Amino acid sequence: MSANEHDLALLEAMIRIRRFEERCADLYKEEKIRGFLHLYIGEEAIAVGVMQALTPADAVVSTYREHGHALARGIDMNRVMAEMYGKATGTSGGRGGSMHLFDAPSRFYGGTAIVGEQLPMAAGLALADKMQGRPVVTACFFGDGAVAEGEFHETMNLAALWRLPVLFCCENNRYAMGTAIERAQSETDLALKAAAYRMPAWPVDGMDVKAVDSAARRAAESIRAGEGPHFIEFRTYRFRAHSMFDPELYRSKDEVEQWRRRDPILLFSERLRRESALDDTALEAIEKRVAAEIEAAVAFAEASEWEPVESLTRHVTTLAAP
Amino acid sequence: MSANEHDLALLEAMIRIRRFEERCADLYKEEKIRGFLHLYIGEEAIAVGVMQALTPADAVVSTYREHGHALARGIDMNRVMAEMYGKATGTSGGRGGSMHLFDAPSRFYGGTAIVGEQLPMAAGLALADKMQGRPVVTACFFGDGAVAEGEFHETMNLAALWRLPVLFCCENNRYAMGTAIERAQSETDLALKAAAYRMPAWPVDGMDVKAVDSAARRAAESIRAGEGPHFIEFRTYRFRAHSMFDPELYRSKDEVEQWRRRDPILLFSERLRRESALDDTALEAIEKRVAAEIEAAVAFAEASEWEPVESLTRHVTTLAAP
Amino acid sequence: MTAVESAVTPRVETATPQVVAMTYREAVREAIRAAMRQDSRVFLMGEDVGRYGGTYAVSHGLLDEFGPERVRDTPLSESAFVGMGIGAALGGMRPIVEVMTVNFSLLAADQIVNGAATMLHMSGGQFNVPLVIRMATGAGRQLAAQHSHSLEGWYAHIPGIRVLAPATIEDARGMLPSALDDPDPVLIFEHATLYNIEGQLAAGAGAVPIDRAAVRREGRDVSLIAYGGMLRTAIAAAEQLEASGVSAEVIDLRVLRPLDDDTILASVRKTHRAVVIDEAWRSGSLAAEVSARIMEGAFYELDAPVARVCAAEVPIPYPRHLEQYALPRVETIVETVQRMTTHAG
Amino acid sequence: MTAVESAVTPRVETATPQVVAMTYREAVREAIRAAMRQDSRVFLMGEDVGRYGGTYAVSHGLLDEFGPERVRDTPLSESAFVGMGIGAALGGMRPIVEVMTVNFSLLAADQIVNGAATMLHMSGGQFNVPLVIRMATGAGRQLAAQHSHSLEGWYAHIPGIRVLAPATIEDARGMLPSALDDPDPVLIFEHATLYNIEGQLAAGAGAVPIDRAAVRREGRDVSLIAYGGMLRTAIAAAEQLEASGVSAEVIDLRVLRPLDDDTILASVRKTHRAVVIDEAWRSGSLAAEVSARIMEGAFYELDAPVARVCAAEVPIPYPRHLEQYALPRVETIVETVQRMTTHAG
Ligand SMILES: Cc1ncc(C[n+]2csc(CCOP(=O)(O)OP(=O)(O)O)c2C)c(N)n1
Ligand SMILES: Cc1ncc(C[n+]2csc(CCOP(=O)(O)OP(=O)(O)O)c2C)c(N)n1
Ligand SMILES: [Mg+2]
Ligand SMILES: [Mg+2]
Repeated sequence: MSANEHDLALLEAMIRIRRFEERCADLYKEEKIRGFLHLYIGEEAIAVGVMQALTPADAVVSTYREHGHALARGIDMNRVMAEMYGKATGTSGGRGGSMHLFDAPSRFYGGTAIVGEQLPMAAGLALADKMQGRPVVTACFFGDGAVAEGEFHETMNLAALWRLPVLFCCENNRYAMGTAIERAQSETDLALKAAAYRMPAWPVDGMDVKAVDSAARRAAESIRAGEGPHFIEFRTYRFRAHSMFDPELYRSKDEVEQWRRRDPILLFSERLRRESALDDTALEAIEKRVAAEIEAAVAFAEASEWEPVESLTRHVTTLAAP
Repeated sequence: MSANEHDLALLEAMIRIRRFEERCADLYKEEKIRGFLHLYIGEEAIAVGVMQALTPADAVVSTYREHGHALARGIDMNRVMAEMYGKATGTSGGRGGSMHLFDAPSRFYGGTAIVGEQLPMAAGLALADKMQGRPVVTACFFGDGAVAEGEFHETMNLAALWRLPVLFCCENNRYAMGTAIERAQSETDLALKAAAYRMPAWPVDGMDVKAVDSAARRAAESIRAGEGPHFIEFRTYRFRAHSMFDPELYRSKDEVEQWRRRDPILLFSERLRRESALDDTALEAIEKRVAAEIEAAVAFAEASEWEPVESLTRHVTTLAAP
Repeated sequence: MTAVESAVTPRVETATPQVVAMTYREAVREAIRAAMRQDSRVFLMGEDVGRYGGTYAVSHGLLDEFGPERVRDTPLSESAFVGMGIGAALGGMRPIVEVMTVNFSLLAADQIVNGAATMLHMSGGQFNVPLVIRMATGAGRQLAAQHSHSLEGWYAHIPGIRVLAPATIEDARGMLPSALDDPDPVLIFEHATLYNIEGQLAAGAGAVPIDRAAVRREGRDVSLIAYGGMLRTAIAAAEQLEASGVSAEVIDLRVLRPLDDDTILASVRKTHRAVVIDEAWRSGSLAAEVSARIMEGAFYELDAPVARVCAAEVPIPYPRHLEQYALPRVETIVETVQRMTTHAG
Repeated sequence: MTAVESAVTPRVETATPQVVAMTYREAVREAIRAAMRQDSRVFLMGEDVGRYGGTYAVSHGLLDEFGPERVRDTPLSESAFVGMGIGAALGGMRPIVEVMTVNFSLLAADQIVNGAATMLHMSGGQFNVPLVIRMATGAGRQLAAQHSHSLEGWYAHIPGIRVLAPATIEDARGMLPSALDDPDPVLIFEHATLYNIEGQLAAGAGAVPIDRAAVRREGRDVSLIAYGGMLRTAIAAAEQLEASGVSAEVIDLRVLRPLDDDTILASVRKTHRAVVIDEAWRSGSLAAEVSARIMEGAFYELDAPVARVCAAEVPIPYPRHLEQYALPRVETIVETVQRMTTHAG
């Protein structure tokens, strides 16, 4: 596809995630989606940019804030929406919900709700690939808050020590729930922290999808070339509350406004307009396609069946339940 | 005391620990001491040097390889030996044994057998001192192996973030049981790792008691002055097996021999002889005093009573046992 | 994952001059506030207890009143801040450590089990650890497999710690001060579905005993034994049973370690039948321990085998219908009792 | 903390052509070696499994045979290398992760409970985790409070994992291959005092079933139910009882999750009496679960209440006399049985 087509694809991918989650927020208020719902709004450039560097053979590991990663990875929106509802047709048969999207065909390993727990698993996936001689990358997403957990430390050390093919994607949105990074980290330059494990590490503007795209490609190439793990700190911001319950007492409306000016979708569409690679008709076309897909996804989720209570204990173990 | 007297005191303190543990090794073979026994032989300069920087008000936290720290802290050798036996007169009433020496009067908080577990506790002791405005230091001893644990990472970050008065004393003897540091750490320069948490950190020759002494004083002063935690990597070597069961398959006799040439007691006594601050009679006097104290300690332990089985459940809780 | 259902400050609509209406959340907050006002050694430490106002809004307002030195937001470092609670307690403070939920306490399990619980005994009685750890527990809010554990039974297995489960407004208000007075580590499990319940509290209400179970409802035919989030379910079942002519006594364990055998056995000696209700998975649940103790202490008094109503042995699923089906329900308890009582022949 | 009681390579003094004498340690080693020879996806990972030869010398010699890629020494990072085992299993390998002892598994509890155990269900059946985790467990070696836990009962509470406790040479040799064939996570608890026991093993011995308990000794008057390190104690008690005219049946649970109710209940229906022996602390022990299941499944068959002989509720002390006094003893079992059997009026 041409450079221009590629750019438009990036833009559409971001808009698709944005509109999907805006709809999810409404569905939450309608009580169609329950439990926790963590919106990725403002951070879309990271998921979209990083996925450009991955092949279908690569693996993806994420957090509870993973709708963007799932959609950018190419998981059918119908099944993602059905999972948000908890329907049997969802990515996880409805058992996981918003925080636990899984998809074997695209090697999407979830969807973890314990901060930092996914890091060792990602390193293990990479170890398996390495031991079996597969030249693939495991992309592991986590937040700035996870960096304080012991598992971050243990995993960074082991990944570097064993030169495992992991791309550590730190989504630094400056807050862990209500705790600003300055109150959580003695060293707030997270790339510097990562470098202390002797792995290539650098910060990237997470609001610039092109910068994310090229940084991820550079890292992935080097990882495939056997250079071991790489760490990228994507500097970004969460526009919405941490979850649907968060009263946001810990940050000012003003700070949020400042960051909204750096909205990755806004920045990139303006840029494309400047390069006259985008005009209103093109944008409308994108919005129309996205809206239609979301409508279809909601309809699919609504029409889908619930898992019958009789099958509650299915999948506790592969063989007969204990 | 004069500089010369101080030096002789340092030498005697090291010899005292060395001979005590040599006797413990014999007592282990005689099955007077059971369970695990981890000898500090070769690392005495660290415990002796660091304790010079501490006042009685300061706190000490250690590992299962803590006999040297306990003796250097000034805990009565009789009670230490009785604890090795498991007698009721021991530092921990016999319940702890070799790995769990405790002493409230000297603020000696053990004696932990879970690698890394003591680090958060040390930071907590320092937090309590800081919140209560006590200008004291908590010295926390741990090995190179502990640096790989998540608790190291979490504690270093919190101690630096909250500027807690902790002196982190890393005893890098190059092995965690049979695992050489090169096989455990992607970055083997541990002071560099510590510096990544934004705290003063530097390596010191752990075989040179004077170097340890002055480094610890420097760090302790700065901590008391409110400069927050400091980290010192003491480079040393374990002359004996990890524990009494270790066949030492993982290192060459030759490597051990090389290091024995840097025996801290040997190096320091030679130096004192060169400075003609030490002669045979002085050395004999030291050995005699030490031998007498050890004899007395063994006699004390032998003569001491066992805790009666009736009191098994004492000290499970302070109030009535559950 | 977090839920500030409401960040309101305590409403003190005085029902009668002596009584105050408040939520469970407010009762816990009042307990913390009162303790911090009374004793300068008490401080609160945990994730988002400060600026955020507490994941469940329990500590809302405390940062403003006591400042960041005594209401300490921590990084995501469960093992470290729990261990620091141990150290701070040893250093003369009276820390209240909030572990956001029991699900995350697994990351601090070593500090609790190998650290806090062993210190006093290992040190031959020299070092007691006056540490209080609070955590939210339980399922019922569609938070799925990793956020719905009821592991208080695990901790009740460990000698050296006391384990509490406040199920009422009185206990939410009164257990904390008693825990702070305990020279040894105390774990307090607050069921997340209880924070919004409202109740009346005597104006001057304070510390309550933390060594006894409580009879929440008198009955003759069967003893329903529950704790925490399941107490309401047990009471609801008792009310339904009443209608069908079965008089059920309801025991609130309150203290999960050490268990109060006397109250449990006295009730069973009276009713001769017992059903233990536990939101945890059946195998290895605290309900098993209660059943075993009744076996050992009142076997010859039993007219029927002690029954357990526990959660299905499955990681808690997200959809409401599956989650509710997995948890103990009033119907299940009622059916179980009817099967065992003569009334329901 | 570590114990290489002996680092010898397997002695194969053929007693009869068909039978080989070996220690429990050698049986586990042979199981690992055979699995690694058969299946290139199998590898061993843990602290000091390689150069050191294994803390208990179990893996001695395997590094030389299979090299550092398949016998991987890890740093002290329990949470990370257990979690990496999960990932490696998802990635198509068959990892055997050795957690040196159950005491250290507390640092990896989150990975086991929230990770390995939930993955299959949370993913709607997409991702099973064929991971085997081995750990040494138990007391009896004067290692004091932090190195003497018996927490296998904790893990037996968790849906989604299988928990095994080999107590014999056959099971030490045969449970591992079956565990590796299990598509889901399996925890194997090897009691540290068993490594040196010697026994005869059929030359071609291999995989054994991992779903049933075993009757180790037939009896009429009472069922002694034990597992792991306590099996020998139960058998010794049974032999003493024989002398005093009491015929005791001994059940080896073998599989702690899922428990084999049929074998347990069949024995109790025959003997009408049961004593459950468990090295863990009494409150919340697996023994409580067994007692509760007998209550539920064979109440009307019981001539006496099921009794438990467990460890005293105290952090295990260092001195031999106190440690032994804290653990279940033959005398205690015998007295308990005598109190409950008609024979001892
Ligand atoms: C181990 C653990 N501790 C606490 C929580 C509660 N919690 C959920 S998300 C979160 C903040 C995580 O922040 P970060 O890693 O920066 O990711 P973000 O939410 O900003 O994307 C917290 C504290 C949890 N889920 N797991
Ligand atoms: C959490 C934990 N894992 C494993 C062990 C077993 N173990 C005891 S000491 C040790 C090595 C520790 O090495 P290091 O920290 O360098 O201290 P050293 O023994 O060299 O003084 C190990 C692996 C333990 N006690 N705790
Ligand atoms: Mg964040
Ligand atoms: Mg070392």
